[in-house]
Amino acid sequence: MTMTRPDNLSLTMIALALVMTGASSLFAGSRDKEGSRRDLVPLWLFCLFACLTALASTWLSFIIGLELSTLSLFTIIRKGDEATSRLYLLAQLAGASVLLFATSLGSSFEGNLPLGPVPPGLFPLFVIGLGVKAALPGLHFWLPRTHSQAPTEASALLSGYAVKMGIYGLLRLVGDPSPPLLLLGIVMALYGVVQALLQHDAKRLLAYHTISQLGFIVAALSTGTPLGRTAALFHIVAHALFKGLLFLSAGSLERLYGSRDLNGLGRAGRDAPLLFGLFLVGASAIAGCPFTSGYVSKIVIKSALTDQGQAVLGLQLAGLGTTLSFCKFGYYGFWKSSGDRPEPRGFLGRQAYGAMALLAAATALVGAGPLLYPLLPLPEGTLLAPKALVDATIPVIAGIVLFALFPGLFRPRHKDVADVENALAPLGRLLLFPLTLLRLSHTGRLRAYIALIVAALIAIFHSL
Amino acid sequence: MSTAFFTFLAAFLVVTALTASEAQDMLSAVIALSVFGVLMAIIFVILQAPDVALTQAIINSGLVTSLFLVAYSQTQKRGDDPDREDDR
Amino acid sequence: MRVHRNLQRLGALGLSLALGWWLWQGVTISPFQGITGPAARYIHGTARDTGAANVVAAILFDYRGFDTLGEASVIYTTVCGVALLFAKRRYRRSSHGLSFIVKRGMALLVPFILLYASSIIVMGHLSPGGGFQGGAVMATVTVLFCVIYGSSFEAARVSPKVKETIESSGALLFTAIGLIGLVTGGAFLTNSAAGFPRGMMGHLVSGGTIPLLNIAVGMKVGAGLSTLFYSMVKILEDPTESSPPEV
Amino acid sequence: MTAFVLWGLLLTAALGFWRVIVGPTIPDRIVAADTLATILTTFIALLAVYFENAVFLDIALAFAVLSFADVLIMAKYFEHGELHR
Amino acid sequence: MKVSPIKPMVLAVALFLAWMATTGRLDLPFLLTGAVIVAIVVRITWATFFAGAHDFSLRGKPWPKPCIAALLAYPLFFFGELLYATWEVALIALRPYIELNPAIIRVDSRFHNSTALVLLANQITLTPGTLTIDADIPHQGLYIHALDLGKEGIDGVKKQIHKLEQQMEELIR
Amino acid sequence: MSDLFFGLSTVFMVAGLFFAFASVVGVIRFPDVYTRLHASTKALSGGAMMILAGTAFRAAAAGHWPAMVKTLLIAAFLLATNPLASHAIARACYRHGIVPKGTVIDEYAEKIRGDRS
Amino acid sequence: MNPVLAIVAPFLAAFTIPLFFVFRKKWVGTAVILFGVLSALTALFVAAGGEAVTVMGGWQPEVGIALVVDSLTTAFLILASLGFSASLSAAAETFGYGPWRFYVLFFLSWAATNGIILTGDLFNLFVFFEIFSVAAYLVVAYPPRSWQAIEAGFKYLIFGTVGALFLLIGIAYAFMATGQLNMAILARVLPRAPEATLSVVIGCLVVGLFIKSGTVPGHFWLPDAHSSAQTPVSALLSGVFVKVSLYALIRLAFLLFGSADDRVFFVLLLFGTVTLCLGHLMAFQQEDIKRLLAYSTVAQVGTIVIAIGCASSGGVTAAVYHAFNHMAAKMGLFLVSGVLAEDRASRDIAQMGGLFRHRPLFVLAFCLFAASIAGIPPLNGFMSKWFLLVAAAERGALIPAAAVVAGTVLSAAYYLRPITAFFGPAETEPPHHRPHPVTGAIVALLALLCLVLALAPYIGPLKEGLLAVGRDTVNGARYIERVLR
Amino acid sequence: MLPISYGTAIVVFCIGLYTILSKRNLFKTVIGLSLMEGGVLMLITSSGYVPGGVPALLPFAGGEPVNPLPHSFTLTAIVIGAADVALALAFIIKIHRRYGTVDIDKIRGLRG
Repeated sequence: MTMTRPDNLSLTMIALALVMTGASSLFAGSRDKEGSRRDLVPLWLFCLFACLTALASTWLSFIIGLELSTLSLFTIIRKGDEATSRLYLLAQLAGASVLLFATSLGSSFEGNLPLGPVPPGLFPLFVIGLGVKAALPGLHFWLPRTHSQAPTEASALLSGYAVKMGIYGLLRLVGDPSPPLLLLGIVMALYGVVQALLQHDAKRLLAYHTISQLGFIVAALSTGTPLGRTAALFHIVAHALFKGLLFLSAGSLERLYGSRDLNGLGRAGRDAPLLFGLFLVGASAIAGCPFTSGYVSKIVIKSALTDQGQAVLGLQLAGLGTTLSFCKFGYYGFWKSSGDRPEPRGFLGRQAYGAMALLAAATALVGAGPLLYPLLPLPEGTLLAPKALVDATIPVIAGIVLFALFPGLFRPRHKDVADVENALAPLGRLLLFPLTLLRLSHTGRLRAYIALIVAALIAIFHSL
Repeated sequence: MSTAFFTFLAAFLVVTALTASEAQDMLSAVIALSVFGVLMAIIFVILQAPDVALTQAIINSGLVTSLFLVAYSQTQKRGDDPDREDDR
Repeated sequence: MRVHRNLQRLGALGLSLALGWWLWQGVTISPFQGITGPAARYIHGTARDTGAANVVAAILFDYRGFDTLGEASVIYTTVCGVALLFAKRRYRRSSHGLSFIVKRGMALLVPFILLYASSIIVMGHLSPGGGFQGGAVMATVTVLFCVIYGSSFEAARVSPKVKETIESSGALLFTAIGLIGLVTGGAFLTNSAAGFPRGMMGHLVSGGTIPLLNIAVGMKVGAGLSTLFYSMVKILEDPTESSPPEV
Repeated sequence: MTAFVLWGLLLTAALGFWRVIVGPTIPDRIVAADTLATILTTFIALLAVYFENAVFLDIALAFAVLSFADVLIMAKYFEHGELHR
Repeated sequence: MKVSPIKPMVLAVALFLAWMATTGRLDLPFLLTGAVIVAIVVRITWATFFAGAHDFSLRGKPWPKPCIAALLAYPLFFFGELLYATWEVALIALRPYIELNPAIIRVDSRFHNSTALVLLANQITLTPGTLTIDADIPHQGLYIHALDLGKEGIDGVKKQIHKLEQQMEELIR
Repeated sequence: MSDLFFGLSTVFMVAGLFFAFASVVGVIRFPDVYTRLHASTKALSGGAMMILAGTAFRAAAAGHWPAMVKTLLIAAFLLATNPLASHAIARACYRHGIVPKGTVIDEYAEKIRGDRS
Repeated sequence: MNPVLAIVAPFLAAFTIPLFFVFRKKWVGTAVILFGVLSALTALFVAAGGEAVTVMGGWQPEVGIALVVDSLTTAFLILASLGFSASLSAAAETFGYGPWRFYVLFFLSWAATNGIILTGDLFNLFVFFEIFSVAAYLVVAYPPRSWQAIEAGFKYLIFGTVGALFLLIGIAYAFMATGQLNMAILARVLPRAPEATLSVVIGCLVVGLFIKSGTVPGHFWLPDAHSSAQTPVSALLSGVFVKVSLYALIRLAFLLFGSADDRVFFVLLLFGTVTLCLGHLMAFQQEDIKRLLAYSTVAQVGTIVIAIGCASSGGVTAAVYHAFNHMAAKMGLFLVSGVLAEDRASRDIAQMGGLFRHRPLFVLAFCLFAASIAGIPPLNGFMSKWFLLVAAAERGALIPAAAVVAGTVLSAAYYLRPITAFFGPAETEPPHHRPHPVTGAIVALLALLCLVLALAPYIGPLKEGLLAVGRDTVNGARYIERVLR
Repeated sequence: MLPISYGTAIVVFCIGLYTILSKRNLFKTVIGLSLMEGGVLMLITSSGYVPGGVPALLPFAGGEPVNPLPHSFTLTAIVIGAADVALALAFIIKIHRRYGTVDIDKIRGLRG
């Protein structure tokens, strides 16, 4: 693997990886005593490989780090659900393979392709390869299922960091403005939100929000400007922190009540008010309430996209949806109480709260930092300008009002909503049918085999 | 050696080969094969290769034909002859 | 069914004809026909290099003796493998045979056939023939024993272990001669350069290692092929064998 | 002269092969094979005369020695249906 | 039973002559090698085929005593018979219509010696119109397939065989 | 002397060819196996002997005595093996149950029956 | 050290073992081990001795049979001796020394393998191929009690014989056109042959080697043989036997075909791609673990053929490197799956649940090897695949490269099935727990080899060696010059 | 004469191939193999023929000798082919013990 002297981007990613892994391992360690030590090993291995990835200087070593981290996450996800982990691994391998193929086209024995912009002919291939990692629309088929079925600490890491590695690659890849990518980002943001609104599984809902937020990031980085890149990076960090927090709180809910279905929850707000508070921090951040990290990052993104009015509009719409769905989550998950709700069965340790508190604190820090100090390359006072405040508040208010007006519209359903992943099984069967035919070709008939050989020989004669 | 003679010999060889290939009965195929071997040896003689002809003669009549017969006799206790026509 | 088979035949015919056509296209007759390349050396240098009268034997056992080692090893492998395939089987023994007339007639002929085989081996470097041919004739004698006198007879004459020993010794003899050449002449299977007598061409003692190698190959092939026959002729069904599912 | 005899022998052999092809029973074929072996042995001996090279007689000798072995094996098989009795 | 060294010597001499015929050379090395090989072959085969305990070996049976004059005259007779047989079969084969009266008959021989019987059987096969099918050695009977009985019937064939027998008796008196 | 041998060889060869041809015609035309065996054994032995004798004379004419001796050896081998082979075939046929066509008398059948019982 | 000793040592073993059996039955085991060590050491010494040319009988290369040691030869000699030693040890543990004939065949195939690798003569190549194949049919058919072994051996035999006939007819045409057999001289004079002759020579040789190596139209024997043979034999087949045929393909392709016609490499690319796809797709559907591994071998053969088809030094480097990697990993896989299948008395993947609890180390080794074969970074399989991809990209062979990349995902998918089963819940306790110390040690060594090979591109001498193999092989003129010096 | 020889060799080769491809009896398969082999042998031997040549036995009596090199190959190839045939027949015996048939289309235990 070829390393390089780290620049700020890499350092940020490394720091993020350390924080996320720390929080996840805290949360994982609190679960139960037996075997938890051994479970921590893959977590920290993941951290190590993630750091290596962030330090890579060529695409090849980037891919190696990527796959290694995929493998270590795979071992964690396996504990949640076997089939899901297989889907995750294969999807990631497929993405990495496309990436590898694209990289090999740009490399030679003398030198590997350096991590950075690539020849334009290879760009689509790279986008596809990284798109599987970063869950671009259509290539996101693995994400919702993986996020929801994985153990909570893995979900947090997945959403918080693993997906960001693909974004990191895109960040390195995109040097010039790329309108198609912008379009993709907007579509992603909207699609994620719409799907999230239709979910009833808490973690699945969060997973679709991940897609939506990734759409924000992709839209930001597709501008190719320094501001856009900064915005993307900032949103990476912010999203990692608050989404980690949200996943951990969803996981806590699951640990407490043994269910992730929003239909079956509703008294956590009174059973565990601290948890509710932490959740509210995360939710407000993701919804972009003023003075949270989400607020800052969205402002920066919008300012990076000032030229594209429609894009900003799309993002605003996505923000509206986000607010709506988190109202739904908060209401049905924590507040809507009725007599027959289940008693808490589990118990949240101090470590779990510590993990969430760590993330909440970090979120707050990230939110407060740019407000206090001019960290970001923005004109002075942009963050606190009334226009920005109004822009950020409109979707939030609108969302809350809408939710209050039409609560029935957003009631969690009892059925999963169709998505690309539902097409996987029929598609697989469709592909498997010719495979069975192929298997029939090995009939055990010696004469047919030899006839085939002779035919091949004649064909070779023809071609020579 | 005149070309016509050689041609006749070659045609004879091809006929024996065809017989070995097409004979319904396995034993007659083996007999045809042994005749084929002898004719090969004769052709080798005409091609001025006495060593090859001797080897072909000995290996063919001494080894291959006997082995065919041995193997054939070992496999005749049960089973059928698949190359017979079905309607027979 | 009938149609299907005819279609198969037609396909087979078509494939064979197509292949044959291509092969016929590839035949070259004029430019290199005849004596080119190493052949000239073989033809003109055999007398000087090896002292053997039979150029083919000189090529087989001297110039390209390594091929012959390989060829003998193919036989060795086959014999070993057939013995392995039919190993650990109770042999059916029988003293039935052909009629008395054939038995007695064969008894009178056997010494002559053995003598003929020996002469083929010994004269390998002077006339057509050599170790393989002689060995094969000897093996044919053993198969005739099996056929004419019944299998128990052959078993009584030469035990498998003796054959095994003869076969291995022949192979070892070949290798040893090669190694002598390596030690004294610098290369494996070196003939006259390693000090083997070249002799007078056309005499029995000529050709250096060639007669010795012929004898080695004769031992190997003769014993080996008779083992092969012997294994294949007498086998009995083994109840422990597994049978495949019905197709 | 020798060429004439060679032609004749070859035609004779070809005629004999007719019996191998059509021979209604297996022993007919065996008999024909025996016939062919003998004819072709003499054929090779004649070839030695034709080429005026005594070396080819060795091949005829080998045939004379071995062709009868084949016929014996065939006869044995035909008599017993198996060879190892 | 003590084996007389003379009997193997007969075989050895025959083999040595055959050796000289196959090699076609009369050099000293060839003769020496021939002697060695002949010795080996005799050593291998004698015990089994000529003095062994098998029913087909010659052990314990009296050897025929050849008579030199008859030995020289016999080939002429033999080849004459062979030629006649050939001629006869050729005539039958080339006749426009083939009409045959084949028969299988038993002929009792006077020979007690089994080798002689075998020789006779082979001889019969090569003589006109007859072909040995089987031999009943203990009872000295031969089963003979006659191509064409002709006018004289079985007796003609038997007469022919006995003539042959007589000829051979002179040979090995 | 040499001319005489040459002439003799020609005569023998042609005669042998005739006999060989006749024997093959016999093999083709005769009605059943046993009669065919007659043709194959006798006529062919005779024919082969004659051709080989012709060869031997030719060798002698060329003064190549080893070749002549070898030819005689071939002839001897043929002569020794041919009756054995045809005897074996005939016996095998009979034991296998192929009945001779149109036989007037069959004394062997009784023996076979006796052997079987 | 004279290269011929690498061939003679196993031959001596094969010829002597029967004598030991006849005279000193108790020494057979010792003799087998001693001869095994001797043969391996001889081959390694020859490999270490550097480049050499020796001619049998002390003639000129044109007249006699030349043995040539160059870098490609060295690489494959090392591969063969590693593979044969590993398989011999495993066989000695599995079978004991009772079936001494098996060891005779084993040593014969070893000698023939070394012969194929060393020889510089086309016909001699054929002869050694024949010994090698005959021994291979028979070791596949050992023990001859199971019907699978017999059927697989027979099918292999028919295939191999047809392949040998094609090889022979190719050699015959080459000889007919030139009158030469030495490969170096042929490389010079063969391009002057007429077009049609050349295409017959190339086509027949290529198809013959396809059959021997298990490339697509001739791959049908391979899964049958691999899945029916005993474990050490399967390991040997996959690890060495297939590679040897590929060695011959590399040698002939660059010496005889390459200078003549570039289209042959297109053919190689085409058939390699088809082989790769077919192997992966068929392996995807197997229930029998050894059959799965066998089809995976087919796919890897396709990979190597693609690498050869790249027709560049990088391609050859990738091919040799991949051959080594596949040898290490696939031998390990076969040995491990043999042990695991023995525990469950079944080769069905579905029956293999919960083996991780009983044989954790073996299962972990299986995972390592599987990851290596599938090409998970940073293991050796990934490295060679990267080399191959770069070579293919340089050649412009995009579709084969894409197929290779897609194969990674497929192979991960089908290797995940047994791995999932191993880690899954146990159905029954294993009936008996036989320790496999020798197999375990070999597996450990192979795993170590995998790791070392993974580092090869970062270890200077090894990397240089690999690149040198590619350079020397592609440069046919250098070979010719060295042989005919 | 040479073109006829080559042509015959190829025709015999193709007959062998046809036999393998079209016949179901295993013995026919082996017969086909040996026919193919015969074709190849004839091809090789013909390639060494010189019109009017004499056998390559010293001293060359009355003419130019033919090329002895292909003869030595043919010898080797004959022996190897015979070994292959022997092995194939042994396998056929074994197969018949298991499957009770020599029909190639019924020997299909290994599939898929």
